[in-house]
Amino acid sequence: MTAGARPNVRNINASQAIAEAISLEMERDDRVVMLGEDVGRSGGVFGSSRGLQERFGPMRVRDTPIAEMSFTGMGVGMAMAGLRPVVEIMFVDFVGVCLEQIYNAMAKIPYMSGGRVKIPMVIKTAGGNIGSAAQHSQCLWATFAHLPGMQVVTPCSLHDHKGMMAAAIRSDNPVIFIEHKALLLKKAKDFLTDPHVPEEAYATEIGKAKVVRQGRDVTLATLSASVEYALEAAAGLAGEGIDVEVIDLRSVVPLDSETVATSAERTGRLLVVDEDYLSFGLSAELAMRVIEQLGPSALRQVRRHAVPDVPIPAAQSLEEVIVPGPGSIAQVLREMAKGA
Amino acid sequence: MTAGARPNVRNINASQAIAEAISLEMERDDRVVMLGEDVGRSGGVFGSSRGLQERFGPMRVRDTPIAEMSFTGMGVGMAMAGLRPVVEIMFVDFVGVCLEQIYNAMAKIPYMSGGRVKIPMVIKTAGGNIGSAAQHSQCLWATFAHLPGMQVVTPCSLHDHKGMMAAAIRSDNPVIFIEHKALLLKKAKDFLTDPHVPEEAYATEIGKAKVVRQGRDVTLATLSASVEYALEAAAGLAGEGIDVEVIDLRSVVPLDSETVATSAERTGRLLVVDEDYLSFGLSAELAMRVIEQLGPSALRQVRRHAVPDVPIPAAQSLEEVIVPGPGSIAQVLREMAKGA
Amino acid sequence: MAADELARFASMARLRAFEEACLEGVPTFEIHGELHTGIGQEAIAAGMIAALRDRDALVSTHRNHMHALAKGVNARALMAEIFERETGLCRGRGGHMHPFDPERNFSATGIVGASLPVALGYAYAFKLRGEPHLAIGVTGDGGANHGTFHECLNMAAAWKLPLVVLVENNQYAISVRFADVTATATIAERASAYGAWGKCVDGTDVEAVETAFGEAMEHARAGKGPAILEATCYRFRGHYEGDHDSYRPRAEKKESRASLDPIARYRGMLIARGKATADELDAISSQAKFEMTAILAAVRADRQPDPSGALDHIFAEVSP
Amino acid sequence: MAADELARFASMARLRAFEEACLEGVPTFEIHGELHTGIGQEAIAAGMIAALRDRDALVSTHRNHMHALAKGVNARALMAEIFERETGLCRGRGGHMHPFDPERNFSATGIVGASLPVALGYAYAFKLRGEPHLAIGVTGDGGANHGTFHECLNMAAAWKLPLVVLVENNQYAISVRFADVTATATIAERASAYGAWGKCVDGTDVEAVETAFGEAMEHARAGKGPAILEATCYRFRGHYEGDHDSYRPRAEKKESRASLDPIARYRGMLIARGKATADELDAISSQAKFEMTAILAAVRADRQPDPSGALDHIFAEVSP
Ligand SMILES: Cc1ncc(C[n+]2csc(CCOP(=O)(O)OP(=O)(O)O)c2C)c(N)n1
Ligand SMILES: Cc1ncc(C[n+]2csc(CCOP(=O)(O)OP(=O)(O)O)c2C)c(N)n1
Ligand SMILES: [Mg+2]
Ligand SMILES: [Mg+2]
Repeated sequence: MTAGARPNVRNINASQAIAEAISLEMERDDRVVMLGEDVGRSGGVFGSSRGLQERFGPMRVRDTPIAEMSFTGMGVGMAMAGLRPVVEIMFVDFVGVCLEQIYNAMAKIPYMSGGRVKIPMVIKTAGGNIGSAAQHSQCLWATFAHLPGMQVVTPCSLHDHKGMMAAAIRSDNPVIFIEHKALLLKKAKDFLTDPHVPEEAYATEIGKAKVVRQGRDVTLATLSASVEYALEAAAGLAGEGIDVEVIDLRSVVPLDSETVATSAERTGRLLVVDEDYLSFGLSAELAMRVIEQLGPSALRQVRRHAVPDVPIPAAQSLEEVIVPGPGSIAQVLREMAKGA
Repeated sequence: MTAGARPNVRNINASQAIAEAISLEMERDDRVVMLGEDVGRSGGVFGSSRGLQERFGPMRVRDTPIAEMSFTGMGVGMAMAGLRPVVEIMFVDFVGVCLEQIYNAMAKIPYMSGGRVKIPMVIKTAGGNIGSAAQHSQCLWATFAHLPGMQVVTPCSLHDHKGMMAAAIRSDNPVIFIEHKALLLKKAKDFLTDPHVPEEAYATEIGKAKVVRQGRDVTLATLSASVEYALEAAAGLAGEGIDVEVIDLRSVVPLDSETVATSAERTGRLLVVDEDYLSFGLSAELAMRVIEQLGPSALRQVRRHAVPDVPIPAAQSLEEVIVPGPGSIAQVLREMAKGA
Repeated sequence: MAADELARFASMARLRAFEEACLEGVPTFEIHGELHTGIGQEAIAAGMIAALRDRDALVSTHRNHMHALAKGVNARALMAEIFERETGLCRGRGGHMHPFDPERNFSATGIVGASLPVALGYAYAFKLRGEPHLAIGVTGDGGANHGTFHECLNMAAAWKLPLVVLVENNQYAISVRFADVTATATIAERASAYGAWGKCVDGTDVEAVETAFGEAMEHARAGKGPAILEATCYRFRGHYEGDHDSYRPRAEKKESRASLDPIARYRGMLIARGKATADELDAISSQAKFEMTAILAAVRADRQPDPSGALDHIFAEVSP
Repeated sequence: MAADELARFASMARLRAFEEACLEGVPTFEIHGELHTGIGQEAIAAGMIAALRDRDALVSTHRNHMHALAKGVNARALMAEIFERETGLCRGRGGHMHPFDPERNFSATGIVGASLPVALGYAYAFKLRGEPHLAIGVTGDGGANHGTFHECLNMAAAWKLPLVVLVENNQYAISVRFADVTATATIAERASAYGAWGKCVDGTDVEAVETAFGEAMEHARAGKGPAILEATCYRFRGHYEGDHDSYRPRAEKKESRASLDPIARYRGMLIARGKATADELDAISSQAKFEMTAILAAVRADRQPDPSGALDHIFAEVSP
């Protein structure tokens, strides 16, 4: 099931895949620059920009002070000046100090300028739960997705980490690239999704979901690390005779609800799993789009499984019951399979 | 239809109703303080704190510099020190510079402290479209609602403006109180919803939706200024034989989906109207909750009518086709009434 | 230098005439949102013209029209944008707080504190590419109390970026008095906290502004890091059109309009110096008025954007 | 004053022993998130104890344990919180970056730049109510480059609020060197931009810190507005446990640990002064270690929070 056995698969982690993508893009295009806290000398707290400053120098790979509002706005100015900045906000939880420049400037300037100004800018940031409590565990992709003008990319597979980072950098649109901390340090051999990362430059189209496991009984749509959890759950349930189709959404904006609807129409059951907060988020939006596409009575069951509108607690005993994982996902799938 | 004719109705606007509520609460409880830009000497850019500084002095009604991140955090510190701050963020669009203190501190401290610390704090802010383009027209209630730990109040009627501000101040919970610029300066006589504002102090329970017009054919759920637009549309359609039930949600968190579901079960048709952005927002959340409550096939039609994921344009000709108003609401209702 | 002197005067006259033309759009609802003008503050923008180069970047605020004109943005396109027309700088999408002119490296924002970071980005790009251009970030006195002032000056100084921070200190942030919310008597004296160049100048004296702005630009151009130029002034109208403006004492407003009008002051100076007669200067003012009235008439004949285009320009490419 | 001297030494020994006890929870995953300790920076927290009063407010950062202990937070409850136990200060909900002790007016935040605003709120409340308490906001050198530093000092100075800003300058924000991203040689010299009191002190000398912190507190107590006390130091371990820390030169780390250990320094001073023998001081250290080992053992016997309570405490009242 895992990649350990496969030849041709480098046993790198997602951080390395990302660093490789950025490096290749910086080589291809000298307008690409990177800035953020600890991205330079340290190579990123998760190593996802390792080696870049040595290679491209401190002007193109800039360690910043802790001043996100200003260096995010600096990214906007750089983009207007003709550069293609990759701005790292270390953890997505910190976005509250600089959302302003992201949603009122970066995301709106293309429209506000009547199409005269492009902002080819990437915000690269890490989300997800690995035990870091309320202020360092959030996902927040729906926070960005609610605000118009930015694409929101949330890769899971190693292959996508490299390809979608390249696509984000090449895109003329503002892109939020949300990594999952648990994937950043996960190695190819431990991935259930595509661990194959070609050494050469490639870009993966943004906006297409992918069926990563075919199944008859339930359609499970999810993203980021939860795709791995879902595959783990699905593999376990196969033994119980429950056949789950798993879809990796890969981006939240654009949201490929068509692929999900096609599957859900066939299975009649839709489960959306989301490590972000439950309410006013991805789960309702995706389910509603599917319902809008198929009509209200096309589905026998729709369920949402997400963080139940509670800050992430520090204690592992609490975190485990709050955050969707393979066990809780399997439980919901079992209930659905039993139902109508 | 309007209040002009009614006796006992003071012809005040929503700003005055709010100022009156704050004033009465400051009188009742000397822990209540207010701070923000222009709230003091000027009495608020919309007049919703007029007279308070004269009455309670500059220490309790504090004009701040333009430093939202710090004075919002100051509110958090004040609340921890035993005060009950009302912090004004002039326009909700500016929240990008201070969301940090709102969602990571104010909203999470009660939980993070294991219930040891209460944050009785109100963020008072104005949203909505009155022609002010991309950076001064947003609603953003779903942005707050997605993030756990705060109640999100969005009054429409004059009566609620006063009563819900009082309730917000008396609440031990963090509350986001989102005004609509078009209502702040609208006078009692022009309101379709309850314009009666008793002079004495009163608090209106937060969390209960209200059926403001009964009807058979379609359930229309909305909030803030759109309730007025919906009532206008519904009145017009009555002549065309379309009978619309209009529900004023009044708060986004808590979201009283029960009241909506009860109505929608009867009419079989649900329309959610939202002046906030369409995707990843209120419209999908509410519709999904109703579907979850009633089952996927209870509704014949579900529709969402909201700002179509585009920054608000400056030109009136564009704004008019982007923002739901009485005309566009009526159009959607007509389509729904014609359908199944 | 009579030519320069008359040119300066003409610049100020043009700026004011432009703003006055804009005022016409408010009662007619052609400008259906709010409008902030810089009337009374003309000497600052006019004083920048001499030192500004075409590729220099200027990032302004909600009160940006005069900076745009100083940067060479086309007055017709700017006014059309303010009047929400399809012929506007941004096809009517941006409006008066959000004009963007990529050819002139001019932009603005309606969010206080948001201008300096963007200017810093330009400054960084210029240095990275070894270009000789400078970036100017404008802020009001109110905006100078925002955290970005600190963050941007610190970064610009640590990295020796060619950034000039121009502070238009009109003593008020809407109703909030500068002295009530500011620790120091001037903004310029904060320069020491960043090892930056700093100066506070009478912003109603166009020649003083021109000289000081030239010095600030020279400092930044020399690779010595950022400069803070504070120019004091008084806003002659409400914060925005429609502002009750009752927070400023009547007497203060009256006196300030009388004593701090940069155009009247310069007019007096030029006549006193014998550089021009009252009639000559009035002719310049009339000419400016004539130009802007003509532009206004042309703009008024332009169409509003076609509603069918309301969803254009959200993304650069069609999403795949 | 030998008693004070020994007490100071004992405080530092306790602080270090506490942090060392915490380290035990990392390899066992009892602390399953990250952990930031203040080892090497003990003289700063210890130097604050003498001037801190019970109702003074202290708002700290991600590196907060020692400030909590200095403020009198119960060590057992704090360690239990760090170890994610139901007996913790916050019932295991907050964790090591978010301890809240309302009785001691102590709190912290994991967000850099977010501590000073909250401290400012306490300072305002104290002034409003005419109380004699002071508010202390802690930040690192990295946090001092955040915009809130500017905003809060400006407000505190404009309104003469009793705020002391304590800057722990350990020369690094994770891997980013202070000098690479800061315009001035010290943070304290920024005081002039706010008319504030400012001093930079050797933060590895506990007596120097105590004296300077006392002065800062006196300044704030006298109603003269904010004080900035910068204390230089060196972080002995990685930014967090597990940090590769390869961004700091090996030699620098070695030398700093040798020359900048506040406990070793004070030990040497006290022996040189003849205030205590090596054995006496070692006994104090052992006693501290003993105390914290006992607390650790007790904490380890405590339960993790019951999963059934995961949704408690989101709202104060049941929503109507
Ligand atoms: C972050 C933010 N807060 C508040 C506002 C509302 N606002 C617009 S202009 C202004 C006052 C600005 O004062 P100043 O910087 O002195 O500029 P002036 O208007 O005097 O030219 C305020 C508070 C805003 N646009 N953005
Ligand atoms: C707004 C924000 N940005 C970034 C971080 C990540 N982060 C945590 S601690 C830290 C470095 C802080 O440096 P400093 O203030 O000097 O404190 P020190 O760790 O050296 O004690 C960073 C960048 C954060 N928590 N919050
Ligand atoms: Mg001003
Ligand atoms: Mg540090």
